[in-house]
Amino acid sequence: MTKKPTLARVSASSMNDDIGEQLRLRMYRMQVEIRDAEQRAFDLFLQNLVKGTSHLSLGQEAVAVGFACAMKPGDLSFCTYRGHAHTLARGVPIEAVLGELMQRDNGLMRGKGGSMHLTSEKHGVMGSYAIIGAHLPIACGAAWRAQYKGDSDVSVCFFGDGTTNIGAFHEALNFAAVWKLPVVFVCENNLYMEYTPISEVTAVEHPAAGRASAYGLDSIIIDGQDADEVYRAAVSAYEKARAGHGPSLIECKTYRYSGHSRADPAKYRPSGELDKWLKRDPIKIYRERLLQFGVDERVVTEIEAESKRKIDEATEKCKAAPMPSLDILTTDVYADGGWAWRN
Amino acid sequence: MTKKPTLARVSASSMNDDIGEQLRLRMYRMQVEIRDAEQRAFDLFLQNLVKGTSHLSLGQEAVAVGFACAMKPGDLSFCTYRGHAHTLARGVPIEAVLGELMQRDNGLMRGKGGSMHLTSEKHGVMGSYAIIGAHLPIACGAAWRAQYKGDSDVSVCFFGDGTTNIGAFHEALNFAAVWKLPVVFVCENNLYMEYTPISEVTAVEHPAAGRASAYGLDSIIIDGQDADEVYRAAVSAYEKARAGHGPSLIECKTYRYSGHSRADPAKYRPSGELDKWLKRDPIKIYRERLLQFGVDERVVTEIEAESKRKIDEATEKCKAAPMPSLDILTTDVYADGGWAWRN
Amino acid sequence: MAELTYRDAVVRGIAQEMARDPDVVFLGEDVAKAGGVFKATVGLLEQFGPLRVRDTPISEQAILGAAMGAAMTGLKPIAEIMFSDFFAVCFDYIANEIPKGRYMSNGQTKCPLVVRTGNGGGARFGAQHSQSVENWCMMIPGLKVVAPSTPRDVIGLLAASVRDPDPVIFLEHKSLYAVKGEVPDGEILDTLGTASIVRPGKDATILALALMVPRAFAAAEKLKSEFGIDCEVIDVRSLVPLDTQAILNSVARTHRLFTVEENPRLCGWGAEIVSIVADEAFYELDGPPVRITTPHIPLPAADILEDLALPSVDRIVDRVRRSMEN
Amino acid sequence: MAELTYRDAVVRGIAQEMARDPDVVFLGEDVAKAGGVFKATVGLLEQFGPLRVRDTPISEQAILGAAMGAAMTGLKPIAEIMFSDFFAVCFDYIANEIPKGRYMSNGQTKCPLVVRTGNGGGARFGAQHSQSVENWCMMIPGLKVVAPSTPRDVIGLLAASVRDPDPVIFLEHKSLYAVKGEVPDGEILDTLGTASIVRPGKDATILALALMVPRAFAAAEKLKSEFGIDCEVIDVRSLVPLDTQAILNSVARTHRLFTVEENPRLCGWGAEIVSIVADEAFYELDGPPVRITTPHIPLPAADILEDLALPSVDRIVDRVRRSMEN
Ligand SMILES: Cc1ncc(C[n+]2csc(CCOP(=O)(O)OP(=O)(O)O)c2C)c(N)n1
Ligand SMILES: Cc1ncc(C[n+]2csc(CCOP(=O)(O)OP(=O)(O)O)c2C)c(N)n1
Ligand SMILES: [Mg+2]
Ligand SMILES: [Mg+2]
Repeated sequence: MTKKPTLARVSASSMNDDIGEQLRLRMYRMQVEIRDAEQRAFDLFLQNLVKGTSHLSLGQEAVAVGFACAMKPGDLSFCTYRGHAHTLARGVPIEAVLGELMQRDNGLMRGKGGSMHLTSEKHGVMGSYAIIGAHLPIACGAAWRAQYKGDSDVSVCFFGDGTTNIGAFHEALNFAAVWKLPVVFVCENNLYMEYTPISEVTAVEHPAAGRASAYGLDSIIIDGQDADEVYRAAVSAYEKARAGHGPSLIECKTYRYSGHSRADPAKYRPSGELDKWLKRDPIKIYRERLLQFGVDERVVTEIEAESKRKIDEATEKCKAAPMPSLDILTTDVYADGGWAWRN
Repeated sequence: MTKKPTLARVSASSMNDDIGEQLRLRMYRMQVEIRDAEQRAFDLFLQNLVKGTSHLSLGQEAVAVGFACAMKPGDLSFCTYRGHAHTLARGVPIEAVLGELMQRDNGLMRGKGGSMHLTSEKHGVMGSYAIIGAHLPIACGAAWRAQYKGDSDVSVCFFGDGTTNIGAFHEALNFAAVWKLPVVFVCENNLYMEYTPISEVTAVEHPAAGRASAYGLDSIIIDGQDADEVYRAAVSAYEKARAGHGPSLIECKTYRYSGHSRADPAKYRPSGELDKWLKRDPIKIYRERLLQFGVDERVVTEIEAESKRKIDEATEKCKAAPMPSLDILTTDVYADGGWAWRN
Repeated sequence: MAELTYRDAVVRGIAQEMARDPDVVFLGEDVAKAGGVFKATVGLLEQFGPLRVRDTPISEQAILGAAMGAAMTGLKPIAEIMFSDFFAVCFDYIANEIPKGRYMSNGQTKCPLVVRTGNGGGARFGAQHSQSVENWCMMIPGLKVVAPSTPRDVIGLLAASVRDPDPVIFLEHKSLYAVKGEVPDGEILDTLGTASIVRPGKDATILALALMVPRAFAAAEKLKSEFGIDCEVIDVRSLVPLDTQAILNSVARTHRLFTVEENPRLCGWGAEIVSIVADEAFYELDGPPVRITTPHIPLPAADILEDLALPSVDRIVDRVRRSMEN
Repeated sequence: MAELTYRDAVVRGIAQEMARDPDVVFLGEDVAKAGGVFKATVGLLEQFGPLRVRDTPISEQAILGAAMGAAMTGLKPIAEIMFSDFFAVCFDYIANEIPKGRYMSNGQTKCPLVVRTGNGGGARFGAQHSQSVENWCMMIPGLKVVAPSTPRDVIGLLAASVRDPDPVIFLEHKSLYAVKGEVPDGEILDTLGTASIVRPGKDATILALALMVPRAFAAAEKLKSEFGIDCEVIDVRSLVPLDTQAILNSVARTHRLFTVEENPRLCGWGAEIVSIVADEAFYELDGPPVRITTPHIPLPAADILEDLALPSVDRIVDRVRRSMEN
């Protein structure tokens, strides 16, 4: 690769900026781990060890990592079916995520939810929602609780470009703005809904940012391939939210390398488009930046190797894990742990 | 009355403008008839002859009349529960409307729909919808048919300020814009949803116009108390639609004099607000303009007297009309005229 | 003891729970300043302030979504959906989100909230403001569904619903708001999943809900006095959890079953209960179990038509009598 | 005769009707260029062009609303809602708008449209992409509801649905898309409201729909060969209109009734039919009518759990056998 991405052209001296080395290494590690974990998930599909559907974020890692790393413990993430990256970025163990995809008893929800519904309450991952737009109002509610109780946490809600055209988007944005809720709406604009280009079905060029003014919000568009830029946008939105100044809507320009879901070979993409985006790969950008900053390449390589080890280990554990026991079929429908709707 | 409304300050010479005398007299007559018919409906409530609920547009007549009079035969109106004015403005006989409110056999739908669902297919009144926002997508569909078939009619969809915050509004506007449909969305901003001021629940100052850019549309705000201004805005939106240039969204500033519905004494309004708006009464404005234009006051008075006669006559007919026959309870559920869901 | 309207019982029930628990919050359209379109929330804003009693935009998805998010993270929201017909514009929350989160997360998340709504016909509001949607809710796994018929039950069951750790759909009947009833002083707390026998009888069991309870009762009195048929009338009160035992026990005594339902006929709660009884108490039944329902049509607006559509005292009497004669 | 998959039958059914009538138009998410997420609409764009086959935004309310407005004014739209679970985000159109306009207008307006959707479980998609929502539709007055189980029925019933003057909900089963069946050449047109006896039998009647039909059939074969119980299996095919006569006739011959339903238990179509039979054919029944259903829970994602939830051949065999032994 010869032509360097613009945003990586920074001088080594700026390493000790608002982000700093430690956090940068953490963000790199996280991006690499997410990439590796999702690639492993893809391999496991091919071996028929991951069942059902699955939606990867290959190429979109910087968004997940930038927003997650800017969060404080107690901040809440609301994700979609395309939620592996966001879930892992909050520190949920890879084993638990892969286990869920493989429908094992060690899965995050023991196979009851599946890949589209990853939830880890104790990590602040308040669910992954598979009905387009549904979680935007739900995130408002969590933010309302924080506002009402005087809690300082922020609710962060991730969704795609296609989601901006559904009714719940509109209701949530207006509601959050009117109530000045501490919620941050993050649109990952990866150019496509499932297989249809977002531009063919949307009245404005920027599906989220072009709607911000309809809710009295600033129009914010960021480069979703650069974790630093994402991180900074996140910090400022979270600060605004915690200060009681209400919601933000942030549109991240990004791209998914694979198809929409397991079933999709992504043939609808114009030729050359993927290659263009691969040149702006977030991990590549970030790796180069670390090296430019003077980080020893061995440190970077060790992070990469460690990630591979972690994933391998998690994979083995999942392969060895038992299937869920059948008696959980009817547990946890109600709070008493059971499902009795009658006496 | 001493202070004349600004918009009525026109010279007599401009009577023969794009609108002209004949149409102006028609618009005056229509406003007066609608006012009288609705006031009669209110009296009939008090006599318990109108049952169920009912939502009057007293004060909003100019919007209904301006948009209706700019329509061509074949153009389609989609109304809300607050739809008496729009229905009458399309030429539906007063008797049929009052009859429906009074649940008589001569009612527009023989009592099956009631005041909130006035429909007169042959007048182009394609229904009044009582679920907020529901008819916006439906109007899109009618417009899609016109586009697909090469029909030249326009679909016109009326709704209130409060309706701009529901999901269906957003979906319809985006859909209409993307498909460039010949549909005109008319927001009657009367400052309130039921009892709550729109400003307390809306993120932008102008609930419709402030959202137009989110759909790539022009932001249009008009004075809804001036039938001429309304008419001109309607003509230009219809022309745009017929020319294949897509939808318009028009926000009309207006006010309802009575409560939201029969049950509402409208105590939530700040004192003086109603009086301020009464000074800008659309019928008063229009009457003065006619006189300024040199229309003989006797012509105007005769229109007013004739309206009263018509309403009285319709009222008597409705009072004399029988109740619907009980056998219509189960007719017209399905196209075969019946309701059989089984053999 | 005080005599209270069903409407005022709603206010008292909400107030009782809000006073008890600061985590109980309340939101809906026109509910705060205006006190609700049915005047069933008058005074709550004054008593509990604008942070706990909140007016919303016309955004039913946002209302239920926000209630859910708040419930998941520690509050106990009561959300009002003005008319139950509007469940259709926020049905994703009712059918897919609120009831499924706990299960999908394998018990990690909770959703203790109450959705209150004005349900049912009789107000001449026409097909989009008069529906009885108890079956829309009962058919969804993970919900609880309650429908009180008296002011006392309003308070007791509302309190039980608010304190319940699961999401509860609380169906208030629009045509009962003005009805009065005796209500004891002090805190009232009832139990979900308990039916109540409002009239004991030995010849047949009549099950009813909400507005149909007083009608079934009146019909039973008439059946007794005019035809000597002694019916047991049970107010089902709670569809989920369902007090199946009370129903089966009654049928075991009377050997005949009638259900009086306001929801349109197909796939109603009557069908569910008839099917349970037909399966589990088949040999107890001395004759066909009969559902008395609103016909399977949209509701008309005109009073004489609407009255004809909803099960009436006379229709119940007639149907039970004819069936018992065979 | 050709062998066709259920998926290809959908394409052929739509194409047959679009070729016949230029007023038939088709819209949905990812249906045109991409040919649908289930590849059940591949080639339609090429055959009928971008004016008749249209991709939409992710706006289910706009999709169904637009279909309704177009139907009211002269077109015959086919709208796709990708997964039937998403009916919840556009339920106002399904429950309040599409089915009620004709009645409320006293017959002035019409609404001839078809809503096609992928329904049912078995694909390990979890609780929000696997539901069987036939009862969500059957309970709404004014709709017709169809659910084919074979490629041939897909075409014939789809054609009947498109030509029907009323709105039809057309439930395609996701787990049947890959299944093959014999399909005659030329135009196929079937009749709504007709059940079909897929296996005659004399000891008991088993009613099933969509994916449950092959399972009920296999169970019947097993019941016969292993236990000598000879079951009549009826594919209900159409819930509204319901072929009640075919069902009552069968029960009059076999005197026992079983329903095999994929929708969660409460207020399902099984309850409706059991209640009809219990009321109208009470004295024909030799034993309790039994519903075999998915338990009343959200659906799990894991294959072994989902398989346990949906009625299986073994569960049907077991339940029928035990019931017939008593
Ligand atoms: C209400 C609803 N409609 C349709 C779908 C099917 N669906 C799943 S993902 C998807 C595309 C979403 O696109 P976008 O919001 O851009 O997110 P991305 O998948 O690109 O991350 C669609 C249409 C759904 N899950 N829910
Ligand atoms: C989905 C839905 N939510 C709530 C209502 C109850 N409702 C009827 S009219 C109304 C206010 C509408 O306000 P607006 O759109 O400004 O119209 P206006 O009545 O002022 O003409 C509300 C909340 C409804 N009919 N439908
Ligand atoms: Mg996308
Ligand atoms: Mg208004």
